[in-house]
Amino acid sequence: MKPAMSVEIGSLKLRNPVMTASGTFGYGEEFSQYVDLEKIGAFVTKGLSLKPRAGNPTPRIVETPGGMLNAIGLQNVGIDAFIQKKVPFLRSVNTPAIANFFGYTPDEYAELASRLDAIPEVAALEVNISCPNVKQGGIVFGTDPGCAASVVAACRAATQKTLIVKLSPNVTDIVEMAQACEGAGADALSVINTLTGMAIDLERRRPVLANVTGGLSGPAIKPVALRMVWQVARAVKVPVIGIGGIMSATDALEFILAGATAVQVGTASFVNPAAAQEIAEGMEQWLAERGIADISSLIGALEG
Amino acid sequence: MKPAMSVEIGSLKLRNPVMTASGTFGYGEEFSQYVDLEKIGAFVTKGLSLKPRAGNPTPRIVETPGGMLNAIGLQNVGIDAFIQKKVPFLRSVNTPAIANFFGYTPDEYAELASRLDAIPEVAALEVNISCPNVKQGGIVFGTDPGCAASVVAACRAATQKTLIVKLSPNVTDIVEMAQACEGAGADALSVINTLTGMAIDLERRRPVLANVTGGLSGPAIKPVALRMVWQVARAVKVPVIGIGGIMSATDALEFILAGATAVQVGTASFVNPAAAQEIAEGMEQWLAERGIADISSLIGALEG
Amino acid sequence: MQFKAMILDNAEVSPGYWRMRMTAPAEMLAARPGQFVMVRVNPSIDPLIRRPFGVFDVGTLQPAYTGAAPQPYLEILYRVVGKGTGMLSTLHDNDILDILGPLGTGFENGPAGEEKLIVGGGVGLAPLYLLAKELVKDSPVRLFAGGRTKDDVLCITEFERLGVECYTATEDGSLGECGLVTKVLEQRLEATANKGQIFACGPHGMLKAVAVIGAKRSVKTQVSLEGYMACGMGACLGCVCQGAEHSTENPDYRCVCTEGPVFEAAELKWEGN
Amino acid sequence: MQFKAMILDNAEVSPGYWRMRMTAPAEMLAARPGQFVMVRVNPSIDPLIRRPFGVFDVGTLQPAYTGAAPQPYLEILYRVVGKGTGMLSTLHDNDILDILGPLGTGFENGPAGEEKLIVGGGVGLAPLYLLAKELVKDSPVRLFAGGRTKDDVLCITEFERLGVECYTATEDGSLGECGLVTKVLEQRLEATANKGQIFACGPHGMLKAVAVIGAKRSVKTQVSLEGYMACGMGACLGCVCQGAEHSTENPDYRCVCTEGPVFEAAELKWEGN
Ligand SMILES: Cc1cc2nc3c(=O)[nH]c(=O)nc-3n(C[C@H](O)[C@H](O)[C@H](O)COP(=O)(O)OP(=O)(O)OC[C@H]3O[C@@H](n4cnc5c(N)ncnc54)[C@H](O)[C@@H]3O)c2cc1C
Ligand SMILES: Cc1cc2nc3c(=O)[nH]c(=O)nc-3n(C[C@H](O)[C@H](O)[C@H](O)COP(=O)(O)OP(=O)(O)OC[C@H]3O[C@@H](n4cnc5c(N)ncnc54)[C@H](O)[C@@H]3O)c2cc1C
Ligand SMILES: Cc1cc2nc3c(=O)[nH]c(=O)nc-3n(C[C@H](O)[C@H](O)[C@H](O)COP(=O)(O)O)c2cc1C
Ligand SMILES: Cc1cc2nc3c(=O)[nH]c(=O)nc-3n(C[C@H](O)[C@H](O)[C@H](O)COP(=O)(O)O)c2cc1C
Ligand code: FES
Ligand code: FES
Repeated sequence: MKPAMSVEIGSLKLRNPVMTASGTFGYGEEFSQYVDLEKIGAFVTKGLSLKPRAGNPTPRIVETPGGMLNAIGLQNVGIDAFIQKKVPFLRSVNTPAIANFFGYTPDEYAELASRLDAIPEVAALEVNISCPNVKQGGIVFGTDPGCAASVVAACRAATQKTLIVKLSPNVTDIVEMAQACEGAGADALSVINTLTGMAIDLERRRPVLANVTGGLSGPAIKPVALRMVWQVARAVKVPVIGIGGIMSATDALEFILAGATAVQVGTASFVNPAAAQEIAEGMEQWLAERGIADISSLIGALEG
Repeated sequence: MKPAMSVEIGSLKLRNPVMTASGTFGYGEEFSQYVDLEKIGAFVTKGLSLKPRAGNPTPRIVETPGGMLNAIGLQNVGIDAFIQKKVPFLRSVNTPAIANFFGYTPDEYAELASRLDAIPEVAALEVNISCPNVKQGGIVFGTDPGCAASVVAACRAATQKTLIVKLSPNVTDIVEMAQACEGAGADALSVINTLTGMAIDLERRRPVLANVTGGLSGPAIKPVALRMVWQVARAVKVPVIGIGGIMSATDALEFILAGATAVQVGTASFVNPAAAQEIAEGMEQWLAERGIADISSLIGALEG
Repeated sequence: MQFKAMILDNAEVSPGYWRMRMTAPAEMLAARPGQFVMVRVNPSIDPLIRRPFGVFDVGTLQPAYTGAAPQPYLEILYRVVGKGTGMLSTLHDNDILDILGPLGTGFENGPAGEEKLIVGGGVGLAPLYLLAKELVKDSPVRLFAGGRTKDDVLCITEFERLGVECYTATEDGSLGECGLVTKVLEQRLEATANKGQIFACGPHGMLKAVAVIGAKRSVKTQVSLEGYMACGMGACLGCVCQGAEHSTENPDYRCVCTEGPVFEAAELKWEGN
Repeated sequence: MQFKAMILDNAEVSPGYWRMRMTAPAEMLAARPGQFVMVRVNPSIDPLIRRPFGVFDVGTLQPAYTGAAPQPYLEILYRVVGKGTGMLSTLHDNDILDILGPLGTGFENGPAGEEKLIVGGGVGLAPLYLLAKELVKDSPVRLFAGGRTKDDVLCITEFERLGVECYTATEDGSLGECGLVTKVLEQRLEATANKGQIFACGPHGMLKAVAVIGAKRSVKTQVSLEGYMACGMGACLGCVCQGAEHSTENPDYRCVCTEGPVFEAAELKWEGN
């Protein structure tokens, strides 16, 4: 018996709960040689902005114990080039593409949301709110519930599509953030983005990253991510997408038990480009071996 | 030429900047077979409370990628048994012992501070403010600047000894917490305590830890710790003690460059009980090989 | 004691069970039966925490004819259950391990001449071989070895070579009695009118059954426990178990790594655990 | 392509430099000189990220007499600089690696008959051997190999066997000319009135010097760059370098892993880098 693997995130139906995380899977095409895109639930594009962005100087990446830091600086082609150069590929694939995007003012966020709303190939929107709010002195949208709510409300007004909000873990109270975003109209929450970290080159007496600090991802952050998914899933009604250090089907299923309806695979795709597909297949096999008929029965099924 | 390795934390003089972290080195005696205690700067006791505490049910510990979670629940012998059974050993060792302690109300904190103040063998006090404030509905002292300041002020009034405050990393703004504690009279800040995390046993569909969540320590958290030490050291005048995932002399020196005056070695002592001593020796050797005369010249010497 | 050990031999002795011999300092020869070592599987951070293993055997290699120096050695018997033990099984001769030990409090031998009943389940036999080696010096020793299938019943030949009388039981009946080894133990106690004392190591369920048997029949019973260990030396407080009088109000936690791993069964709380 | 490779040979060819041969699928034989592979050193998370290595050689083993099937292989030449390369050097024959490749854009051969000047510094020689193998088919090839000491000048015999004329230079004078290999390159260009084209791989300082020489003398110059790579396929944007016209206002970042690692030197920005 093949277990039922499909899940729903807002109005978006996924054939299985495994997506790839923004910034770790290019625009989908880069991985098509290694992954059968039709074996995963969805993929999320690199974060888009209104104008193309060059990103930070190098070094932008460094390995850390059980993880990596990145300070890419949100380099991306911008919404126009995205439409011209990347959307045609999205059209050719029978898998939903989710556009991740960010701005520096609520207005920019709203404008992007409405432009993405108009692209039929974009199945859903994921708002990255881990960006500095240039209007409010650079405080990060994603660390203040009020700022976050204003961004989400602005996007909500601009799109009918499923609106996913991606939360930053660099906060005292992730539940408060989650509730603010849910209240402002988010259809789903992605938990978590990267933890802010730093690496130092001792001999050169300098930060390794040109940007000094960067975002920590990979297996190292899994316990923190799992805890936050568990906290958020118990506190909101909208579906939660679990992200952070997922390397295997077991990891992914742990997030589902903690309350995630779907998961995103990030750094793992660098370590093993076939990771997302292997995880989706591994999850299905795990259910089949145990005679579990439907993945939905595992969502939030943690006991104790 | 032997480099000068001594540093000062408040009125406490350390022969070198390497201490062991609370809860990872027992009361010192446990490790005396593996470490020459006179080769390290200081050691910090397991967190003490007024009454003995039994701690949490098991499992209390689980390995995670590049780290471990613990939910010991602050099991400790209590201040009376500490004085009776553990202090005699402290007296026999020519290395400063720092008493780590915690309470559930500011009054409890103050009472402990004054009792520890009276023990000559206790060289300095380290306040753990990562505990729920029972009076204020369980919000953790260490995540609210006002609560933290009240605890620190209460302790400050109760002791003349060097008062170190150990900060929780589970906050949006560690700098704000650091400044609140400095303002309330802290002589030094220990950065960081553990990140809150969780692990799940998939087959049993239960949290691995009986306590559900636990504190993440070990190499996995090093990038976050280094970032926070760097942020705090730039924002306060008091010395900072760097903690988090330090496994080697290189790691320790990175924290010093980031602005730490001293470091604490935690989880590493489990992996290698001689870690603290080997790190202290390795740091000295590193300086000697490069002709650096004084470790002090490296404190906060990060360029760029 | 912390030392570097060079692997002398690492072989699968039964499907999934491996026996590893490694060099050790002469001090290791003083290890007491029931003590354990903490093994750092490799110098990387994966796995990070050491893994605990009972001392299966210690001894000294006497190289014949070559004139080489005698070499004290340590043996562990381990079951591949996860990452750390999986990696151990891929190590080659001459690879180096970092070892801490001997740690913990081992078995008390008990009076000479008295019958000694050793009960082991699966890899729980590991610390019992050194015990048997010592007990046979002055007492009649019987081994009750159980497992799920015959593959889980280990090293019987070695015990027999010591002069131990061996009883085996498997849940699937593929070796010895069909069923639990505790049944065979009870039969022996029945036959001898509860003479002797019991030494047990194995899965928690088996230890609990043995504890109940010991209590019911007033036979002194020592059990070797497991606990999730980070340090092995009483510092992390991760490994604790509950004393007999433990309650939420009057907690009584014992360190498995220092006060144990061997405890008198009567000291411990068994209900609900 | 992602594949599992079995190590056939792993040997230190000069102090600190290792050459590893491993099995590969037949598709690997189509690797272009200058392309690279991403190696997962082991299945654990330490190290986590794959490590990039140039394709040193590919070929097919023809087992003599045994009747065994021909075995395509891949070779890399690596220098032990840290954790990942350190672990690689401890691997044994028959150990398994997970490989991604061939990746990136390699060298363009240039017109037949024209003189080809290959410049390599230290382990920078790695991707140049396969290049030389291809270039010698239709062109005269000269190699300029530099290093700090003679230990850093690798595999000259192999290049000579291809019929490449080799020039060497070391900073300490322990082999060949004393000084930088770029000096020897300039002498050759001087002698031939700037004929031919340049292919270079090595430390950034050397590449910069070669780029300057190429520009000054209007000699077409291709360089193979390094960059910190997490994915090797254009997704992480970690590895980028700056195009010639790059500025903070008009940024022009290129992906070393897909647009490179081989670039025309003139396309890139060299000042201040
Ligand atoms: C005192 C003592 C003596 C032991 N003696 C033996 C022996 O002689 N032979 C043998 O095969 N096994 C023995 N064990 C069990 C052995 O330690 C575990 O099987 C081993 O640690 C599993 O490691 P892993 O990485 O393969 O498994 P993992 O994949 O890490 O975990 C599998 C399970 O092993 C257990 N485990 C993992 N790490 C530890 C740890 N640090 N401490 C305790 N348990 C852990 C956990 O219950 C976990 O669920 C002993 C355990 C203790 C406490
Ligand atoms: C396209 C390309 C081809 C290369 N070809 C070769 C080759 O043929 N032979 C050879 O010996 N070396 C080659 N290198 C360099 C090689 O990748 C590094 O020496 C190796 O990754 C170091 O790994 P480590 O774990 O030993 O070092 P670490 O201790 O991890 O780091 C030491 C230094 O190595 C570099 N490094 C580490 N990880 C990476 C990474 N993922 N990507 C890029 N650089 C990294 C960093 O600059 C770091 O400071 C190549 C690099 C690139 C980008
Ligand atoms: C190189 C890199 C680039 C990333 N870029 C983005 C981005 O553009 N937008 C975003 O929301 N998250 C971005 N992320 C965060 C990931 O989507 C994901 O939340 C994070 O890496 C944690 O998951 P992981 O541990 O599985 O990698 C990026 C992560 C990495 C490693
Ligand atoms: C088992 C364990 C017990 C701990 N107990 C305490 C404690 O009682 N008080 C305290 O302030 N910190 C405690 N800590 C936190 C450590 O002192 C240290 O801040 C943390 O482990 C991070 O450092 P590390 O990564 O080097 O381990 C404990 C940590 C561990 C692993
Ligand atoms: S293992 Fe650390 S206290 Fe027992
Ligand atoms: S290595 Fe990831 S984009 Fe080049």
